[in-house]
Amino acid sequence: MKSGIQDLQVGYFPGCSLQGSSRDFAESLHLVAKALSIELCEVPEWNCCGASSGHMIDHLVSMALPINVLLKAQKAGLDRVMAPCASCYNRLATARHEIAHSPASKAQVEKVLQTTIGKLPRVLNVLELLAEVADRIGPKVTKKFEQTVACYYGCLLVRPAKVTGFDRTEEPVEMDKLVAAVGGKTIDWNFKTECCGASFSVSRTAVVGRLGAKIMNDAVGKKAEAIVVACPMCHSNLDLRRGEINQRLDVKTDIPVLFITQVIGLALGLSEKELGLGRHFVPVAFPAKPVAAATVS
Amino acid sequence: MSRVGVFICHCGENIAGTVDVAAVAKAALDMPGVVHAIEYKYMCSDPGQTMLKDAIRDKRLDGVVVAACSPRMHEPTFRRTAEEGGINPYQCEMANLREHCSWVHEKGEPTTAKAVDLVRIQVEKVKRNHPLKPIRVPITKKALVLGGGIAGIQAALDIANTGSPVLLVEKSPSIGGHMSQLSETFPTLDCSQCILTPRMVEVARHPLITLYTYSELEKLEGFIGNFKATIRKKARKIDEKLCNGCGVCQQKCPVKKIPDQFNEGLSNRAAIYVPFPQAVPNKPVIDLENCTFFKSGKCKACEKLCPTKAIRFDQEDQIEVHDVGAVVLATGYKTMPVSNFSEYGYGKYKDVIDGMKFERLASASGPTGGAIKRPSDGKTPETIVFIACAGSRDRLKGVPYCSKICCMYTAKHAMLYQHKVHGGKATIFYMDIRAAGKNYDEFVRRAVEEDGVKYVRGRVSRVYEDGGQLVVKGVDTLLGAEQVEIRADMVVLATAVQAQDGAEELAQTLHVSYDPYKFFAEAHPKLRPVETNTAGIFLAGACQAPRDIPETVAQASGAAVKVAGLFSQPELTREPIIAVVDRQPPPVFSHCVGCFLCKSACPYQAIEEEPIKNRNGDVLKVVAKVNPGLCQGCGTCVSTCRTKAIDLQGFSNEQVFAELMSI
Amino acid sequence: MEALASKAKELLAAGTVKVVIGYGKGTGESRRPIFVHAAERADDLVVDAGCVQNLATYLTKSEVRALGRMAIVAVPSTLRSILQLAAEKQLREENVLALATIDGSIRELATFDAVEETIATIPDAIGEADQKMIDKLTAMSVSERRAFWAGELGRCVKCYACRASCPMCYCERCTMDCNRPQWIPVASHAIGNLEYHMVRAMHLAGRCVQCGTCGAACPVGIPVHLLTFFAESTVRRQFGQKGGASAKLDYAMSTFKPDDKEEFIR
Amino acid sequence: MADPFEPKMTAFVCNWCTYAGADLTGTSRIKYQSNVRVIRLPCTGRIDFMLVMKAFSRGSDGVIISGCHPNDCHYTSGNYHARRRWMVFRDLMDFMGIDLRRVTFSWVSAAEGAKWAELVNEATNTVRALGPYKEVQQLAVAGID
Repeated sequence: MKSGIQDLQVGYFPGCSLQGSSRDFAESLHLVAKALSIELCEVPEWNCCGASSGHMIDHLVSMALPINVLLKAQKAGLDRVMAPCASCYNRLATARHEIAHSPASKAQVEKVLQTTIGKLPRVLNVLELLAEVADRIGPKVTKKFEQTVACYYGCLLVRPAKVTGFDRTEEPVEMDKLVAAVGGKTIDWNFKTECCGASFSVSRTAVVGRLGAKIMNDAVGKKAEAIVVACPMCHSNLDLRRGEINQRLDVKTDIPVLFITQVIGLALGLSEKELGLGRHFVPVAFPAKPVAAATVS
Repeated sequence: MSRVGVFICHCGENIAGTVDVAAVAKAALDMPGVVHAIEYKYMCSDPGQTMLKDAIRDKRLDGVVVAACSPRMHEPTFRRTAEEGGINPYQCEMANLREHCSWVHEKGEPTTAKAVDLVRIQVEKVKRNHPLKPIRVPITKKALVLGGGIAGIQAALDIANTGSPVLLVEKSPSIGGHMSQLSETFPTLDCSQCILTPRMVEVARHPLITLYTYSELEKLEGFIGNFKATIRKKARKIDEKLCNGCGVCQQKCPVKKIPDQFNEGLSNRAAIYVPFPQAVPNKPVIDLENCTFFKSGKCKACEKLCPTKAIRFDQEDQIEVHDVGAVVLATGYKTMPVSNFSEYGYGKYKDVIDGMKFERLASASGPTGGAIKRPSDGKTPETIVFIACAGSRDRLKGVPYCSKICCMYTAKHAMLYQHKVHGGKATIFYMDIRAAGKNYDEFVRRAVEEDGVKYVRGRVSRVYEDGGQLVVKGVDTLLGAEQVEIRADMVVLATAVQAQDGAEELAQTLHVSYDPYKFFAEAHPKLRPVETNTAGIFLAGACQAPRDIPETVAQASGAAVKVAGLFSQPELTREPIIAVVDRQPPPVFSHCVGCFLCKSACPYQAIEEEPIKNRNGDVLKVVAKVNPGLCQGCGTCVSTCRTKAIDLQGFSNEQVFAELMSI
Repeated sequence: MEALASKAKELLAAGTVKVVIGYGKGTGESRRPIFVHAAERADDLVVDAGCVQNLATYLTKSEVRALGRMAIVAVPSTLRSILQLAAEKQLREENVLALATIDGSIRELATFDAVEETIATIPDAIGEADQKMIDKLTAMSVSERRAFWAGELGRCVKCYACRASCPMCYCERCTMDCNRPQWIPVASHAIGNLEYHMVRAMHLAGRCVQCGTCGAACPVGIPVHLLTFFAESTVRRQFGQKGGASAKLDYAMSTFKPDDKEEFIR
Repeated sequence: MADPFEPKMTAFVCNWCTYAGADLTGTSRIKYQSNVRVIRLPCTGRIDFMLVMKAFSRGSDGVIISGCHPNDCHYTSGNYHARRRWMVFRDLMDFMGIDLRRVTFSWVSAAEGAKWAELVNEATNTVRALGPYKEVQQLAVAGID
């Protein structure tokens, strides 16, 4: 096949967000995946990952649901499952970890699912997957993403370390590397992994406002022209709830919030519309600077 | 026909709880050669040992198997008992029913079956034991102390005061160690240097102590009582005899901007320098990386200006070899490096410092003369935050253990701060307060009650800068688990105590064992805390585990007594576990054919050539001979010998073979 | 052949040596060891393709030694044996004189250095047939190899001819004769035979001069020499040391390098 | 209905590292399978290759040999000599048809209590899967002793 890069196949668990609030994440993800010749194999008949309400209410449910997803993936012959939503990722990974380390929970879950659990597929987050194909990105960049951005990881991608085992818990860098790979600059700031309020996005917007304000304040204070995220909740909290946030700031902020997939998409020269940039509440616009559109001859 | 007695220990429930000891005793009675087998709650107890002694007498036993804990634990105990009972101590063997059986297997028939096997193995062995006599070797009554911190200083003085000479080796240019950097010491708040420097001077003056500063141990050969230590004296590039420590050289040295290690980089020093004013010896050393002459071949300012003409640019390292009888390891600790704390901005923000830096700030001899000024701009911090357990008890940081000293020195730091900065606000984030020790908890209470230090029970997630000020983000787990944010002028991390760099290599040079964190391992956690598993090598201070000053000093004195005890004997008796070459009546003389392939296999050059002569003195045959003074009993020669002419006492071919055949 | 005879005459007549160990006519084409004490018997000595046995075995026999200084007709492997025996302090320079038969000519080698120089020039690869056989065996599966050796060693009658013919098996008391403990059952049965040949190979690893005399000596034709060849080959491959190269001891099994391979150790 | 096969495992260990490590396994109460019988020697240098062969002919189904890591040897170099001996002996055993999966070589230090437990379990499981070592045991009974 062209460019000699083998097609990379990986299991794909969309979860609810990517079909609802964060359709733009899904759209950009699929476009970028295609461009980087990654085949996303959706887990057949997937169910809820057991996040938010699930693990607030009942531990067993919050275990059984994600394990059921992984079992289906395994049945479909997938050895790895990528969950773009940080919350889905965290649920799947946590459940997998607990099954692996507590025979008791394993037995319990096996009982309710009426099956025996063998070797479950590995769980990846979107950054892990992209980092894996980082070397494919560089050569495909047609339009350098020449912005200075704040990479915001939130809490669920890197914590708890023993479950995720991904990147540096306190000082993650994978997203920064990806941004750099498409020509962007990243700021050294302090709220990389702070909480954004997650699912309070809907229920307790005041909390989101308070937490978000801190995040935006630091990012803008350190001259970020955009915030880059890899989590639907981070995105909606900082984008959808910008009003709430700005109420708590003396200096109102208007910098856009992009998914890492959208950033890469832009650099690969994909259409802003198809990347779903139009769906944002805070319009995606950058301070005017000579954006040299690379002429491909 | 041997008469073996088997004594099975319950070790309370430790063994009896898992192994059916009665069944083991019964099975033992059926083993050929066993004439007596009993079980008892605690064999190592006095009544237990008496039982053993009586049995030896009454049942006329000639061999004893004690089935109890690991021989590494109680073999000496029971061998002594056997001797008191009237048989040769080496007619006693131990079957390890605890560490190797009851503690590692589930209760049940297979476990008991294994216990029986373990007993049988030892029965078969002991039947083939021969009475052995301990080996006598001379002792070199001179001690080597590695490390010139308070541990090494104390040990050296205590040993020297018993009348034995000591070599004190310190890798840096002066003795004193970490303690010389401390400001004041808990729980009494007396000035560290005030109590330490007299000791340092005493060491320098002591007629029996030879000081090797700026020196390192290269090699240690030999064994207890008879070590050979190779010491490298690094070249100071000055003639210590001529130098009078006037200090002109450091004043005149053109290179002045080198971060001063003693002040933890809070001040600068010259390229030729004495680490600190009270240094012992008070002689400078030239830092080759930074000296202009060694970099560019020009300068020599110090040489020109030295009033006593003591500078020696051509001075070389010197190697010295010394015979010593005992070694005390006192190489101390280090604290966790900067790179491990990105979340606290340690190394990123000037005003986030570690405990040792704070000691220098608070020290009257420090760069600020004891005034608490923050590194960035020299302002006095009005609010200061201390973070205890920075790295300690944190698996992610690879340090699951408690660093032990931080609770106390952090309380001390906060207290000193409150004393020096009136109206200042000090907050301490902590997990637990571990203030076990004489007057320790009282000390912490004082910090809280009298000096108004604020203790917040919770972890800090992040320290970041906001508008030029540090913000400490943490949680208070006691008051409604609230998130707390403190805007601080300075942050002090109580960084974890870790094993000294190069500890592992040193342990390997000395053949002492070490734990997963590279702290040197004591021979027994409770009963032999200052000994290592290598006879004649002892431990003092934080090289074994995190320790505070009182503990370190106590342990150093303990180690010193062990050394003194060793030196108090006229000669050394060593385990007779050594190789011997067989001797036969003429005309064979020995099964050894004198090929001497064993010679190069011996790690101790213990194998010598012995010519066997007839009356007229002409050589009939040359055979191998083991020097019992040198042989350490590894047995490598035994398995190299084709004719089986060499055998190892205590682990003879016959014994091992019988053990194997009994399984 | 005349050259050898005259050299032997000269040596014996002059009393330089008391005995010449060499080859004489055996039944048919075979050649057998002979011990020439007097110049007039020197013509019994034979040199031809039939002279293959490694006579070095006799250099350590007390009966022969008792005669006085020995000259020995030496094929390359004999020269190697001399060096190895010297390294193991079993032979002194003044006790032996080698008459090396190299491509027809006779070379008198009075010193170990001379022997070393000579041997250095001669390739010491094992015979093609033997190498083929070893390759064939190593290509087999473990169980096939076990079957092969079970079959071969099953025929062993423990006559110890292999031991007796080996110049390196000079021990006065062999492990086999050691009975406290009785490491290896005396009787010739399956396990004992396996253990015996294993021990023999191990004891020769790093010392074997690869003359193959042990194999040739076996009355029932077991290729026992393949075992010692194989063990020796491991030593050469892994440690780059070998038996019979020098009169100075360099025994692979009692020396080591800290970075020796250890991929098989967990 | 015969009992399920339980392998007979024999371990030759050095006193200073592996034996001490096994003691640590005990003091840390880490459980492992009880098939193994340990024979304690001062040093791996003392482990005669013949012991391994004898263990098999005596009826062991598997053998474990363990000592100090390189550099850690209490006797400085006993383990280095042992390592060479093992290297040659392994090749020879293989050449003579001994199943090397039944022989486990390892370094277990005095601090590696957990490793000892793992080692024993893994070796025991491997051998259990292989079944009794009939091939050699039959040879032994075929004999006269």
